[in-house]
Amino acid sequence: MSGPARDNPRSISPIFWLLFGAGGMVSALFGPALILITGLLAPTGTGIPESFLSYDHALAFARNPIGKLVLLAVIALFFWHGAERLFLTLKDMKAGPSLVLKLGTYGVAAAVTLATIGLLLAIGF
Amino acid sequence: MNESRPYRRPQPGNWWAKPPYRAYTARELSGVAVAIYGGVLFAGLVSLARGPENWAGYVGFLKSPTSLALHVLLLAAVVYHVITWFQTLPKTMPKLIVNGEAVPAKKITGLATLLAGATSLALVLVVLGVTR
Amino acid sequence: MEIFEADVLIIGAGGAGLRAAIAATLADPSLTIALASKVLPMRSHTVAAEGGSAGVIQAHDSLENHFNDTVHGGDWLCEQDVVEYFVSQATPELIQLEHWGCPWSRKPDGEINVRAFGGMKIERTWFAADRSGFHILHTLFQTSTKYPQIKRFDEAFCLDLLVADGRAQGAVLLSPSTGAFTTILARSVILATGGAGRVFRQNTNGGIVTGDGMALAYRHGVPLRDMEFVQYHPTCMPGSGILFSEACRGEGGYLVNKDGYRYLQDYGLGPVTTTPRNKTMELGPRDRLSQAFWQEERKGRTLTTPNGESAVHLDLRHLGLAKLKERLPLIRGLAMEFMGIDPADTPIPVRPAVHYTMGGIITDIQTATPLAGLFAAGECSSVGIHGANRLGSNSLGELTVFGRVAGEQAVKFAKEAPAVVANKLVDQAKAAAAKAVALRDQKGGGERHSVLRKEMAATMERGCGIYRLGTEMQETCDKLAELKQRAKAITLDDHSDVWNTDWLAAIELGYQLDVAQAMAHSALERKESRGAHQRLDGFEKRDDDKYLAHSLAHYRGDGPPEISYGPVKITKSQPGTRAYGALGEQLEKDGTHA
Amino acid sequence: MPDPAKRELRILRYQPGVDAAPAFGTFWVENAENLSVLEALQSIKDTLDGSLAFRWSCRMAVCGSCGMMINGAPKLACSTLLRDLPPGPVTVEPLNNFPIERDLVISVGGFVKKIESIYPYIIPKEPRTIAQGPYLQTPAQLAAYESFSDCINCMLCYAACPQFGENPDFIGPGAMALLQRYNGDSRDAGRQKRLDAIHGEDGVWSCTAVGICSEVCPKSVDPANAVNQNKTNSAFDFFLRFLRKE
Ligand SMILES: Cc1cc2nc3c(=O)[nH]c(=O)nc-3n(C[C@H](O)[C@H](O)[C@H](O)COP(=O)(O)OP(=O)(O)OC[C@H]3O[C@@H](n4cnc5c(N)ncnc54)[C@H](O)[C@@H]3O)c2cc1C
Ligand code: SF4
Ligand code: F3S
Ligand code: FES
Repeated sequence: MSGPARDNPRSISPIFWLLFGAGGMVSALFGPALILITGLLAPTGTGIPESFLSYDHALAFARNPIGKLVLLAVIALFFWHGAERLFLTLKDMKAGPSLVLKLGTYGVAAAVTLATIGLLLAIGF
Repeated sequence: MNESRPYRRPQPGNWWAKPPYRAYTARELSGVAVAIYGGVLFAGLVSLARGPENWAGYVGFLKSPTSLALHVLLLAAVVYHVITWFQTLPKTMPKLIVNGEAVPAKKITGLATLLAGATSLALVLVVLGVTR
Repeated sequence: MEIFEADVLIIGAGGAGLRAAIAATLADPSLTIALASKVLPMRSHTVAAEGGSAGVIQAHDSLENHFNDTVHGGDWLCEQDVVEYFVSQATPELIQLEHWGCPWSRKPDGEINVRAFGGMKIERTWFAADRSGFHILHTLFQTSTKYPQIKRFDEAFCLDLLVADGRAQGAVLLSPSTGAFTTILARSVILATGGAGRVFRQNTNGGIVTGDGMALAYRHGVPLRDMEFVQYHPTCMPGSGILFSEACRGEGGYLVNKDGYRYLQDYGLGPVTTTPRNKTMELGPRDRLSQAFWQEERKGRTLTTPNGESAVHLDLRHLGLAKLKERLPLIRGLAMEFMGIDPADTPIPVRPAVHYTMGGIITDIQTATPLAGLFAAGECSSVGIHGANRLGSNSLGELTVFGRVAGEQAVKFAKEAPAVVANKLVDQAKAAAAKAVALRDQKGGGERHSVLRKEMAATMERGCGIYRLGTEMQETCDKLAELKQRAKAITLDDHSDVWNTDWLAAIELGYQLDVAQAMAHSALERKESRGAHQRLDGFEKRDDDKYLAHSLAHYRGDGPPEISYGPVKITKSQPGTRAYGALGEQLEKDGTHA
Repeated sequence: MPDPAKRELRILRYQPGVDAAPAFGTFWVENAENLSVLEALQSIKDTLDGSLAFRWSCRMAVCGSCGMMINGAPKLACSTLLRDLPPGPVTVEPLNNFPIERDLVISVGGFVKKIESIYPYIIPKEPRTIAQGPYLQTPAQLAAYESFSDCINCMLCYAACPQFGENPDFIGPGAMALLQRYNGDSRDAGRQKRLDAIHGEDGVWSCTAVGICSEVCPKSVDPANAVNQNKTNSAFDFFLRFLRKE
């Protein structure tokens, strides 16, 4: 009896949700390993040589097109993942007006994404 | 004739902090750890772009006890994220039918978690192997 | 008072009412169909039916078999032309439900699966696990939402029919959520209000099964037919009466007494077999099985449950966990949830409880009642297919076959009928509303209706039970007369209008007492034993000379009903011996019963 | 000395026009060991206070009428036995997140509208006549939607879902289970129509995958799957619609 399709504008949530999902999946599959490698094994030199964290090595990685893609994917998607979850939780907590919350979460993720692209381009090939 | 006057009981504002919703809130916040780690990497990228000195400072930070402690915490949070992520996975996909019966969610979660363990392990081993 | 004008009004949104509504709107999409129900449609008691619905589908089966099983099962008190029509339409209706999405259980190749049922010679019961009624009801309800012409009045309680110029032309409804009344004017009316099992103490029925429609028609002069025939289902939960479907036995369950003995073999239902054999042992008809229980109880061979009820054991252990999970998941769930018993490793205590009213509002094969413009379908009606005893899985089929007929016939009538006379009807509606309000507000003798209800249920169980005695039936009749008097002077705890369920229950009690009287008096008058009506006071035999006839109870206001008799339509099956087990097979071979 | 066979029930009462706000009333029921919460309420109504209002019918956990909060959790009163609850008083409240009409009776109209809004009927792929007989549907095809067809519309999932608590217009878990029941049916071709019905903020996008809906469901329907699976479907549809030719 009620016409569902009427008055039923399509939500743009899918955009954020898909980015969130992609970030969630990448972090679920590789997150623990990445943290272990870059945050614990490499800095302490456990099983990984000093040279791993050398400037040249890092720069070479960031200049490699595949390396660039990996960095972009990991940094941007991780931010989008966190942004979605933080936004929804803050909304649950009624922490502030929706627009402010959106700027503080999705806004940050978008800014970081753009910045990452900029930096990766600036670093050169 | 009286009109009916339904009474609305609002949901308490802090429902998210109370059981049974507390676990859900914790799950959501574990996702924020993922972004924090993304932030650590992003900081590295900024340092890298700024040149070797800046990078050295970044590496110095990574080696600091603060950073190590932070990463241990992040690791714990992300492992929680991994576990809950795959608990949610069966909800987001169509029912898997094998031999005419729906595969139980627990099984899907179990298999996917194992798979995630394997991919992470593989990545660590590859890095360890390549850098040796 | 709000007034709503419809072309066809349907009271009751269970299986029969919903099927009627869809049929009516398909018959003429330009008409407005009002569909009223005192609960949300999906709460209607059709939801509780477990076992399934009969319809011939296997190649080695035939309509004739279904006809014969039904007529024998009904102890020849069936309208045979109606049965013939019913069996021919049952399968098409089941296919229609399938097209509407009913999730029937399937064979591995995707074809419809069927199971065995009591009193049926060949497996022909379509089932959706053991939630058949649930799925039929939800399928019909959901399908009905496709048609905006069906204007639903959910949670609208019918107080009375509106009758003028000898014609039913609407009804007055009470909305529990506001206490407001609505008059529905319609050119034809269908009653589909379900059974009346709640007049008994232990029963398988939901709380809403209070015979409302039967009483409404009856009070307007429509006779109730064959009301003495009340079916006891042999396998119910002692105490609550919750049903364990006949499908338990169809799938191969055993009934054993306290000694672990399959006692049915002592009551003409043998020979004993380990796998289910149609029309034998546990797959005998319900009346016979319930009667065997009664005998066992007298012989002291039943067990006693913690709440003091006697019981026998329904043993499903040999079916194995896998089969129980696939075929009888609801049954297993009920046993575990309500009794803490897993039938996979423990037998379930069960006993008979009232299950179904074979009789009801008299209708012809077109579902028309003697009151012009009034039609009836489903358990509230007596269209004539069940006779003295209904076979399991014939009722769900009845809902769809005769629900459809009622919908179509009511449309036909509505299109030919003159316009309604609004003034007269609205006055009637106002009077009915005023009467209801008076009951709500009266300061009577202070007695609660719940007290009367308990006494009614107890006296019905005693006088109109599995076996009956003239003296006890007389006592029941007397008791009901007394209760009717006391009911006039009850006092409610609640005098408000919003969700005054105290009030609704008091009105329902009035309906129940009228229906109970029709049952008890019809029973007292039938001096023979047939189907579900078994006497032990010198009338143990069937008496075709005098009683191959339908009883008709006529409402006489405050006084007792008047009982008369009407003819039974016999076409191709002459009354024979109703036998099951080995004797049944022998007779069938000899051609003694068709 | 407290009688062990007696049990205290604290029931939230509300009568519109009389009470400004709901408040608890206390009742003691006899012989509590063998009673379900529903039977306890019935005995209170029959013997102590006939004005107590609650819905019930089948008393066998299949009609979906008797959902209420029992000790704070949404349950069917008829299949919750007092002896299975921890000792001490039992609190009984109307289902959370719904307007209370009276005592334990909540408004159901909004839920019914939601059900009606998602085309809850077969929109046939290939229409068939009765003479053509039933469609074929293998047990595997049945299993693909069977659990969703078991929903008894009891609304316990709505009482548990905090997002429905925040947004009463959210289509919610139960109606989504019904939607998936038809989308998953091999006889049906209405998927797109139904996806269009739920692509808004009040459709699937109000769900944050809390998942409690599935935990409280008395019939193991798994409505959280229905909602979140369709979040995936709706998300892909957001982009794929540009590729669809209409
Ligand atoms: C536990 C159980 C199991 C069963 N299993 C089977 C089985 O396996 N196979 C089989 O064939 N049969 C079975 N039956 C019998 C069968 O289910 C019923 O006979 C049938 O469902 C009745 O359907 P109905 O549409 O006539 O009435 P119901 O489904 O009872 O519907 C009655 C409708 O009338 C409405 N109503 C009543 N009074 C009023 C009023 N005063 N005002 C407004 N509305 C009113 C109600 O709200 C409801 O919508 C079973 C019965 C029970 C109790
Ligand atoms: S999904 Fe489960 S909890 Fe929700 S309405 Fe359906 S049966 Fe009830
Ligand atoms: S609890 Fe609510 S938020 Fe989604 S998963 Fe269930 S509908
Ligand atoms: S009374 Fe039907 S579900 Fe509880």
